[in-house]
Amino acid sequence: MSMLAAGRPTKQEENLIMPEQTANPTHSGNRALMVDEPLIFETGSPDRSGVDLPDAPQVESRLSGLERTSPIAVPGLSEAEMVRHYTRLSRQNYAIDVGLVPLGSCTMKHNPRLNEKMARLKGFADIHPLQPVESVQGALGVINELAMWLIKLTGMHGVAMTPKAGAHGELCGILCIRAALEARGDAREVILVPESAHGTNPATAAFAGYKVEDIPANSDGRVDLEALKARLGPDVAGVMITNPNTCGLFEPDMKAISDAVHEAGGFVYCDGANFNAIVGKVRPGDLGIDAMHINLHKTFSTPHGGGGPGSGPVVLSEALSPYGPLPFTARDADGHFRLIEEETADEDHPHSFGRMSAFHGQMGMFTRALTYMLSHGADGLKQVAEDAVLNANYILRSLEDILDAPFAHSGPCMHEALFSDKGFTNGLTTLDLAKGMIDEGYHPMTMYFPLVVHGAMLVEPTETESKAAIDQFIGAFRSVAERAKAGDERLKTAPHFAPRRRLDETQAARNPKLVWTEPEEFAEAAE
Amino acid sequence: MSMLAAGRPTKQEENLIMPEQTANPTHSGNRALMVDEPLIFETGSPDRSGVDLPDAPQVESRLSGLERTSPIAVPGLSEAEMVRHYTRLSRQNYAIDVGLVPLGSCTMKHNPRLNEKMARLKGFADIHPLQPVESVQGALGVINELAMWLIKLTGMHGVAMTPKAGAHGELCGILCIRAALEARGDAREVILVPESAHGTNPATAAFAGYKVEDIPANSDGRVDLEALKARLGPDVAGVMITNPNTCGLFEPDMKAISDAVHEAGGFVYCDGANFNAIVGKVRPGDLGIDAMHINLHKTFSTPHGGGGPGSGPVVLSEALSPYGPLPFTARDADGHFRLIEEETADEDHPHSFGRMSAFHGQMGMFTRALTYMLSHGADGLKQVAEDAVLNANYILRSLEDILDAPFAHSGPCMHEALFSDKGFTNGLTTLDLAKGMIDEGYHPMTMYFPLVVHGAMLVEPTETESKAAIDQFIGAFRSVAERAKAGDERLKTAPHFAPRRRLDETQAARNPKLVWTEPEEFAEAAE
Amino acid sequence: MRYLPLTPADRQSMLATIGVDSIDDLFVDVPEQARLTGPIHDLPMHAGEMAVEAHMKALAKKNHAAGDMPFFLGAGAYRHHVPASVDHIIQRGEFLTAYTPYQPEIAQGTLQTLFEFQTQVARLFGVDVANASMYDGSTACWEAITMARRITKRSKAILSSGLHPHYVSVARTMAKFTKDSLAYEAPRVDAATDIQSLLDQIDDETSCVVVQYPDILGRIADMSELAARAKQHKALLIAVVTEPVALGAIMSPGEMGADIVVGEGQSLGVGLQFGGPYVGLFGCKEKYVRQMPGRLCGETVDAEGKRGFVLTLSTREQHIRREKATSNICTNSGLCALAFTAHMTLLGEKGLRQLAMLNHKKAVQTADRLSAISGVELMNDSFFNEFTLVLDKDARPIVRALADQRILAGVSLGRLYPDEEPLAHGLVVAVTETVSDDDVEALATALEGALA
Amino acid sequence: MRYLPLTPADRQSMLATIGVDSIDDLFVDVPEQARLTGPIHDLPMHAGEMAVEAHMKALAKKNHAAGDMPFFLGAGAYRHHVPASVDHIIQRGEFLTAYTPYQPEIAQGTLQTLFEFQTQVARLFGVDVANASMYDGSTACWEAITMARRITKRSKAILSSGLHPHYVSVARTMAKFTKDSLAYEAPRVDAATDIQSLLDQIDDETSCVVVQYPDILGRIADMSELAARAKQHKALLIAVVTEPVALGAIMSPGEMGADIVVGEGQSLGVGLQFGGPYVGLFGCKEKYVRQMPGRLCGETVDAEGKRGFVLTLSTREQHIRREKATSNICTNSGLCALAFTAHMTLLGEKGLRQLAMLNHKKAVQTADRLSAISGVELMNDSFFNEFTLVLDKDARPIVRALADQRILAGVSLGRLYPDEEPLAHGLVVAVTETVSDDDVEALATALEGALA
Ligand SMILES: Cc1ncc(COP(=O)(O)O)c(C=O)c1O
Ligand SMILES: Cc1ncc(COP(=O)(O)O)c(C=O)c1O
Repeated sequence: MSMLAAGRPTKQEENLIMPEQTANPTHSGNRALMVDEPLIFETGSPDRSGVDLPDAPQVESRLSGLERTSPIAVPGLSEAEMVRHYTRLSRQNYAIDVGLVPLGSCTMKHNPRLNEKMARLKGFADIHPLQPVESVQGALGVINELAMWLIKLTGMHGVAMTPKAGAHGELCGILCIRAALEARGDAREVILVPESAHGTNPATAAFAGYKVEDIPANSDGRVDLEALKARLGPDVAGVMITNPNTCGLFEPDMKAISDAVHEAGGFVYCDGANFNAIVGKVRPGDLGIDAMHINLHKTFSTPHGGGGPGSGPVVLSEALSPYGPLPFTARDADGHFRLIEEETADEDHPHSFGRMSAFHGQMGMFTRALTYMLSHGADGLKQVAEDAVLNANYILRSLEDILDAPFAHSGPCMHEALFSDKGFTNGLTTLDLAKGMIDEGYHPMTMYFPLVVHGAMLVEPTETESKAAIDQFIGAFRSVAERAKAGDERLKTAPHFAPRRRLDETQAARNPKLVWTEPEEFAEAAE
Repeated sequence: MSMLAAGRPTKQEENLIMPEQTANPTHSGNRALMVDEPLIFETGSPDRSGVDLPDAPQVESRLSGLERTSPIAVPGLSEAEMVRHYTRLSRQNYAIDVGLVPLGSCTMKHNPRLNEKMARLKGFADIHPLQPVESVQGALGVINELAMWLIKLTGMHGVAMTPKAGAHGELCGILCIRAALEARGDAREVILVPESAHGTNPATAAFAGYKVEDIPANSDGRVDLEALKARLGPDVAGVMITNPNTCGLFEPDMKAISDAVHEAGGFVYCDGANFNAIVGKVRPGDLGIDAMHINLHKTFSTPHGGGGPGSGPVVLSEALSPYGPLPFTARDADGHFRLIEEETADEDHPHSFGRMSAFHGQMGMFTRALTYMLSHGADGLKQVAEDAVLNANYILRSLEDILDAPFAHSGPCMHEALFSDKGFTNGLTTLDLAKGMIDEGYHPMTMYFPLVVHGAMLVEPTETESKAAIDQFIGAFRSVAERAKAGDERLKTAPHFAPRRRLDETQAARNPKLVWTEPEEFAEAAE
Repeated sequence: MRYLPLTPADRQSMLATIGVDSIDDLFVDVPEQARLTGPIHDLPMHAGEMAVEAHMKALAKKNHAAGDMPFFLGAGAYRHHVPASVDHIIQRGEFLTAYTPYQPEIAQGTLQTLFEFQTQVARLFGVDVANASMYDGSTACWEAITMARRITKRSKAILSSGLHPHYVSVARTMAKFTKDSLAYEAPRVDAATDIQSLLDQIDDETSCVVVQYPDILGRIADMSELAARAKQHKALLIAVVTEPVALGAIMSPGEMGADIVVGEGQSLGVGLQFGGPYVGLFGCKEKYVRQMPGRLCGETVDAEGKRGFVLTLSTREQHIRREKATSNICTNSGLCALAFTAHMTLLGEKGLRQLAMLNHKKAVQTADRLSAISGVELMNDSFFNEFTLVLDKDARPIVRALADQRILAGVSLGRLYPDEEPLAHGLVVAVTETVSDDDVEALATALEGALA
Repeated sequence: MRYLPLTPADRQSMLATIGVDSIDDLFVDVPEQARLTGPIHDLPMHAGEMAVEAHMKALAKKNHAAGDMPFFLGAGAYRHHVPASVDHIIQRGEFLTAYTPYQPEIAQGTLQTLFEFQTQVARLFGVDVANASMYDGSTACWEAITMARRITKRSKAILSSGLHPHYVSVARTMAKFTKDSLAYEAPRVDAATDIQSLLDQIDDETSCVVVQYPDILGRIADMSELAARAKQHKALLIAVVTEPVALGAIMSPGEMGADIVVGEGQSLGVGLQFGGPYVGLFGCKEKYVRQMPGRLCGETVDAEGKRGFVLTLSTREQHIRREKATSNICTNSGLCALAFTAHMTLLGEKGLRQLAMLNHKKAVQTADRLSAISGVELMNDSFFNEFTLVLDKDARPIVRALADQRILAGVSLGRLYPDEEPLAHGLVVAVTETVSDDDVEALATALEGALA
């Protein structure tokens, strides 16, 4: 809980008024290394370019008279300007490389640079999805090897590799369930989803044409087994349960839940976003689960990239495997790989529900995830789960005296610690604490999720944070929490030191400006 | 001279007291994205590591009893921590990618990313300097092709490729001169260097065993031809002249100077650090020069890397070429490349003064520079010089009304504009203006160089800055200059917004702490 | 292990702070019988960088990299030269390792980039607005169909025969479950597209017509009439662009009246990558914005009045609206969108137009060269950088045979439409700026050989 | 042109502001006859990325990359595995494109890194202080000799026969002009080093003794006695380390009493790069610090009392002291120093020791395997990761022949000492962690073949 050794002022000025960066005291509007950057539409021009191309051959065009004559109006920059523009913008971002990103449910762990290097090998980066299979045996080999890892780590029967993110994986799993039910002529209509679930769960069920109903939770933050049992029946296609759940707790009754659902003729979908807590420690297959997506961009360290891309392979039980999507990779006894697509599906995979994206899934993420798995090995992955859980419990126990921790009484958490803003005064909320953490040099925790806890703060440190980093984080968190409890007015206007103060989200939504348009004055002047 | 379009506050608070970042108003000491970072010695530990290595084979060691048993005491970090540590540190740097670095004499132009990619091709990056020549024909080809470009661009006779930076190139040139003189039994002892020269010029001459004497300048900031002629004589081995010179001016009498020196039996060394101003426009070979180094890390865009590495090939006249260093590359008629080293030097290059570094020079810079040359071509390089000179003159003329420009009257400048702090009030100096520019989001210009101008400010924008970027720079510069002339007290304590306020250089030198040592308290506690 | 900073001593002291004896005390909620004791069997143990790199390189070597041989594949994924600076930018840790920009004060880098991306896409497509990306073109296409259903409250979509068959498959997969009806049939080998037939099919039950432009066989047709007809029937025109570079040369779908334009953005910045990750582009008319799927970045101001950007209109999205959301998408293709935008910013209008014409003219040259071979006929009378050849033999075995000779000749229609006998002789050949004259000659020679 | 942002319109308006008509008006100071009119003849015109990349790749392909074949070269440049994260760090624009940190308020990133570098080097070498880098090991070695001259005011240096012959050449080149006297003779093929002979040579005129450790033939010898003897005569012991990884296994020169330790840092972080850029390491005892060449980074505080770093003691340097400077060096090897430091930080003491022992034990194994071949004898009784084999034939043609078989077998002494007949059978073989058992077998088999 010590402060940083560097940068501590030798003369302490405790009662100093906090200097806000309320104005631009410089001519340029910049503040030394904090440089504001205009939009490319303001600096670039349609006749500038950062590429040099050879002249086109002198032949007649064959565009059937559809030549684009009107302006496209996308500005260009020289390479020098382009690099500086995006470098400057990048410097306004927080990211794992900059510091702790303790976003609960997001598993923001270190993204190893070897992964990046391997994904860029030309044999992976520069191959076309429709090349003849003989020319992409290595790529199919990667998919197959990764599939094997996922199956062994989860103890499941099969795996669908094409889903492009977690939500797409959920869709895959739900479609498998639906296909399996339809195959037996059972047109069930309801999927049960707990209120604590991630928004993608109900959205996916609806996207696949299901009605969504709630699963009640008990006071420990877990599924209420008896209430669930009571709701099960011939209309229930399945349940979607997150385990470890979004309160950061393991569902101890998981096996009993699965048994009950199966008994009622339904299937069990598990949201595996939180697999990082149990990888190498527990196999979902041993808990009766039928389908579970795995966010490679969480547990298996592929970068989040400011919003994606992700990858969401879905492991499947024996009952659901026949319904998985096309295309997929099969390994012959002689080590040769085949690609199963529509053409041979009738023979090889007759019950598939079909294709869910154009090609073979997120190859660029597969190479990264496989690199990560090979690096850690079975022993390292087990250590990952243990360290992730250790770090989270350490935070939970270090802060439960100052922050309300709604489920801390019920035992240890898994990979994330849940707190709430109960006890904050002067109208301060989770949001204010979050913005205060920004000033402290941290990315805030997940706010207001799960919905079941009022003012929720979900803190997931991951295993790649050192004890020193976590101690500093705890120190800062404690300090801001103390201020929130004391009702410190200045938290309401935090952050004070970020590239921007609080942004007006209401105005953004009320009067959406989603694309840049020439300012009136300019537009007129140009006429 | 407009402000940035983005980031302009809509409510102007003109008379607001400038908020200094005098203290750490946060618990952590951080200020949002401005994160302070301790030393690895404070966070790492000798038993942590960011590498995994296979076990060593089980064999006896043969270290003749010299095993290292005492602690090495170099701390390790996990990869996650290492990446974050250096990422955070990098964010405390200014650089071309962040903004304009108008350092006169330094030619801080954009470093193209294709250069970086080409330098990393395994065929260049992963070859050993002592591989058999048949296995490195491509590498020798790069050296030869680059040499050809340099010769044609300068109109000289030969080129020595091994020097490792500009100063090393100077040494190479001076040694050639000395070897040439000694070959004719002429033991001259003096090198003439103008006061305006870069410090490496006199230092090099001295390092090579010469006495250094001054060349007088005229009031236009140029070599005083008549005074120089008067000083020439049998003791003068040569002159070192910078052209364009360090005041940013072309030496119009260069040819006459060369002729005079040659007539007096001496040689002409030209410091080519400023070649960017004339590349493709003027060939130094046409001016009678005998030797000139070229900083590939200036004119030819190889990155400066926070201080190096550089590369300083030296073009040579016919008279000096025989004395150039070993090893070098020769191209046979059939396109095969030979390496001339000590072994065959007696035949191939009998007058060489010898080897000046272990291997073949800065190969990693050669690949970058050649990539740059091929990208620009002869036409593009000419444009480089023109745009560099245009940008500099634009700055000169945009600021000469507010800042003293000592040689502006004598005509256009070349690639850099020279100003001075004449007219600043209240004790403010060039240093204060420089620090004020930091707050404005700019790297300062070169300060107090050349020495011939009191309070010199040397501004070199380079050709890779856009007009908009230069206009913004001029606006900021003007604003700070106005404050300096008005005697604005707050400039004395600038920068206010950088990661650090002014640093105490006197203390650093008086009581040098050049390596980290365990703080006393810790050291005791550990006992 | 190199990515794990905790030392054994750290772990001990942390357990002590927590107040438990061992790590297993933290896993008490896991039923005894489900807890694994040792590392999972049958999987390798941890390995150093060198060993992992060797393993991955061995796999990579088993693939024919496009850059190592003449290469002519397209059909929804195009090989363009990506400038080195684009990769530099997407490797910036602040972009690469950032989360979704839910905390806008420290995510202006990502947000401003998305705003630039949205504007570029909207302008390229000729529509009012665009979102912050979808997974890829195929999923964006299905999302557009569901969006049209929400807007028109009708569930009958007409898919052009020129739509990429994989996109059709994806739509069919979903439609099976959502009970949307999809009218579609496979394309015919003909220089003319199916515009006329589409015009005839539109009626008052139609929710949308989905047309690929240029289409899977490389053909380009004016969609203006289709847009007008759709409008008459209060149906929407959805245009699908799988090769955005084309829009540097040909009119945008928006200019022709398309209501929604979706596409695959992989051509710019992203690379081939065996099919993913790619980046779905999604634009539409302003009036439909509240029915759009996916994230949207919008302009606003901060507490000091400075311009800034935020994710907005999130009441459309799953994390707010849950089962009522317009889509279930959460993670999208952020970093690919950045790559797209960086590449587009390097190009600018001028560069994009040059690039497009270079592609087109090279394709024209290549088409002429190849169709001069006996046994080869050019189907298209118009095309951008991709055209269909009709061979006098089955194309598929020829493509395979040429691959063995290290020539990647194109995509056979037999691969795309295995069940369509009449298409078996078709070969779709794409020609981008990366194709050299030597490559064309190599292909021509090999084709001559294969057809002789 | 892609790197040049000015448009023709920009240029016109700027010329107008300046008040001239044409760009040539800005070049008036250049005498008419020296002004070129068109682009220089005989050089190509500008070219796009694709074309340039193709050109450079074609050149790169003409080299045998070490990673593509069994590789055993050392002799002053070693092939070690550089972790991927090191290259990521040195590609950060803020490091890559920064200038020398003369404005410390906005250069703390570079400065703190240099401070870490200096500390790591000093600790590795076992000396008090180190500088911020030199060009390479060979130039650092000469700088050390001149520094000893300045300290002792004597100009007679004794160079060990085990010093890298290229380092000797560099010193000789300079000494010719500075009139320093250098005592040196070529090494002998013998398990024993020349320590005894060096001890005998030291006298009261000696400024320094320069000893490489491990030496060019791979031998390791205790320098303690030499240090003591030098001290007696008020001469300095300069140790030269060309393979810093060795110091993870063997005692540091500082521990043995060396006054100045210099070396080549390329082994860590930098890579082979055909010989450059490399990074010269330079450390010494505290008392000599004001005689050191090159830049030094030192700790201080800012106006608020916060710790910070600056370049310091610059009164030693050319930009302040001009002809009285300790050296003419200006630009050094900053980015390579960063790479060194990042790699060393990943290793830490634990990793460095492991790496060193891995190198050593692999070398032992390899030495045994190769010396089992008939016609091959192992010269060394001690070595780190490099040893000398004596073949029963000239080694040089064998190395060339093996290269043609795509095996890079080592450095022949004939290459290093072309004029020394007695060394012609010597082959210096280096074995690092990058060498696999298969590589060793391939070399053994090929050597057997060549010697049969
Ligand atoms: C619990 C949970 N489920 C599902 C998802 C959705 O995954 P994705 O964003 O990859 O679609 C997330 C990710 O945010 C999550 O946290
Ligand atoms: C005019 C001049 N000469 C010489 C040099 C020395 O070059 P280098 O730093 O590459 O040794 C410089 C660079 O700073 C310079 O500006």
